Amino acid sequence: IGEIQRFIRDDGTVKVSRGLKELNHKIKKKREEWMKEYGRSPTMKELEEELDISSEELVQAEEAGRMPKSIYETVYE
Amino acid sequence: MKNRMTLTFDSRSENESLARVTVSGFMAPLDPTMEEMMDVKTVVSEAVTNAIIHGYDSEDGKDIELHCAYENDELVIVISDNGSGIEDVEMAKEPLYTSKPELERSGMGFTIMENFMDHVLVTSSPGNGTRVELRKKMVAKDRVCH
Amino acid sequence: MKNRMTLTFDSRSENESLARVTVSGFMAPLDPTMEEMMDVKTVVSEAVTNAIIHGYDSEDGKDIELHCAYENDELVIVISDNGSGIEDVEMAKEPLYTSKPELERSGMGFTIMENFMDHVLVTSSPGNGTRVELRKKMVAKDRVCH
Ligand SMILES: Nc1ncnc2c1ncn2[C@@H]1O[C@H](COP(=O)(O)OP(=O)(O)O)[C@@H](O)[C@H]1O
Ligand SMILES: Nc1ncnc2c1ncn2[C@@H]1O[C@H](COP(=O)(O)OP(=O)(O)O)[C@@H](O)[C@H]1O
Ligand SMILES: [Mg+2]
Ligand SMILES: [Mg+2]
Repeated sequence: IGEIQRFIRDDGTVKVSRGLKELNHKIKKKREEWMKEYGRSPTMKELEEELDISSEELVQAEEAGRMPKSIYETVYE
Repeated sequence: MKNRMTLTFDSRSENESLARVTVSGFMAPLDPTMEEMMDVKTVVSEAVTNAIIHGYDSEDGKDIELHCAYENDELVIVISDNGSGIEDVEMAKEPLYTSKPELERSGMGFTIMENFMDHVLVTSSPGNGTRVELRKKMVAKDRVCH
Repeated sequence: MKNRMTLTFDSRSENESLARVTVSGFMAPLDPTMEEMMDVKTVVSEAVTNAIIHGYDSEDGKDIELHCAYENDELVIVISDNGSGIEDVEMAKEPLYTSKPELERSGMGFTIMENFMDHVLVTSSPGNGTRVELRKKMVAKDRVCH
């Protein structure tokens, strides 16, 4: 959760879903860069090191990218 | 390296995502590639959706079980329900076959499982439920070496 | 809004992370705040670590159960083991009390649980295991309105 928190000023009211969605974009971008450079998919650990996040954060953010839009839309309003 | 877990959950669509997160958390120590992780999540989604939609006819309050284990690099996943079961498993596995065309199902669930995993074993008994066993060797570590 | 799940897993330290990820996946539909999720993950870690280290004396191959449910905004989490149990629960709950000072335990596990959750119920029977029930109302939705 450290990385997710780094994105946003957390006053205790920020939704996890919002931080995860932002992290999800970073993961997607990094994965594409990695594919271009090495011609293969990075492993979980490689991505975690590149982005300085925990495996829990990676797993949660990976799934958040797929969650119903509606949750994020309400968050961004 | 060895581990095991069993997740039992209610037949609700939001639990498809729970099953995906749980299986990725479980396989993390194997350090799969992101591609392997996404493949595994996709097949888990297919099998869990089948249990909900076909096994339980979209009724909630029923049990679905996701069992996962690994020993060295082999991941084994078993998804089971106690629902309607499948009369003819061979026919059900045919690409494009679906018993619910009205729900706009693609009929490609089993085909996806067979493509993404090394081994798929479906056992089912009409009236008693369905068990889908999926196996995959994680080859990430070999790839990392070149 | 209502849901339930049970995760059974091996008493291995890597499964502390599995339990944390699973509980966060389970509570995602409640759309928690960062703070709520961290609090819940922290107490799950404390209870799971207790089951491994104290309940099973760090032996692997034993079962730990994580049961989660919610109804509307109340999340209920139950962590149970079939390990050694606790002789005197009141004493065990005292801040700074630990039976394993040699492992550099802080003795603050139960205190953290009581601080982060609305309700903590510990039942234990020596030789038969321990059950920790944790409850928390998710108030996120109210806060979002300002
Ligand atoms: N868990 C299950 N319980 C009962 N029937 C099932 C189950 N899984 C699959 N089936 C049957 O197998 C068929 C093919 O499944 P699948 O390839 O996933 O296609 P689809 O889900 O799109 O129909 C389904 O239409 C259904 O008749
Ligand atoms: N699941 C358990 N099984 C057996 N004993 C336990 C369990 N959980 C807690 N205890 C006992 O309660 C004490 C206090 O627990 P806790 O507050 O978490 O502190 P710590 O884990 O740092 O010792 C432990 O030292 C142990 O004696
Ligand atoms: Mg299907
Ligand atoms: Mg403790």
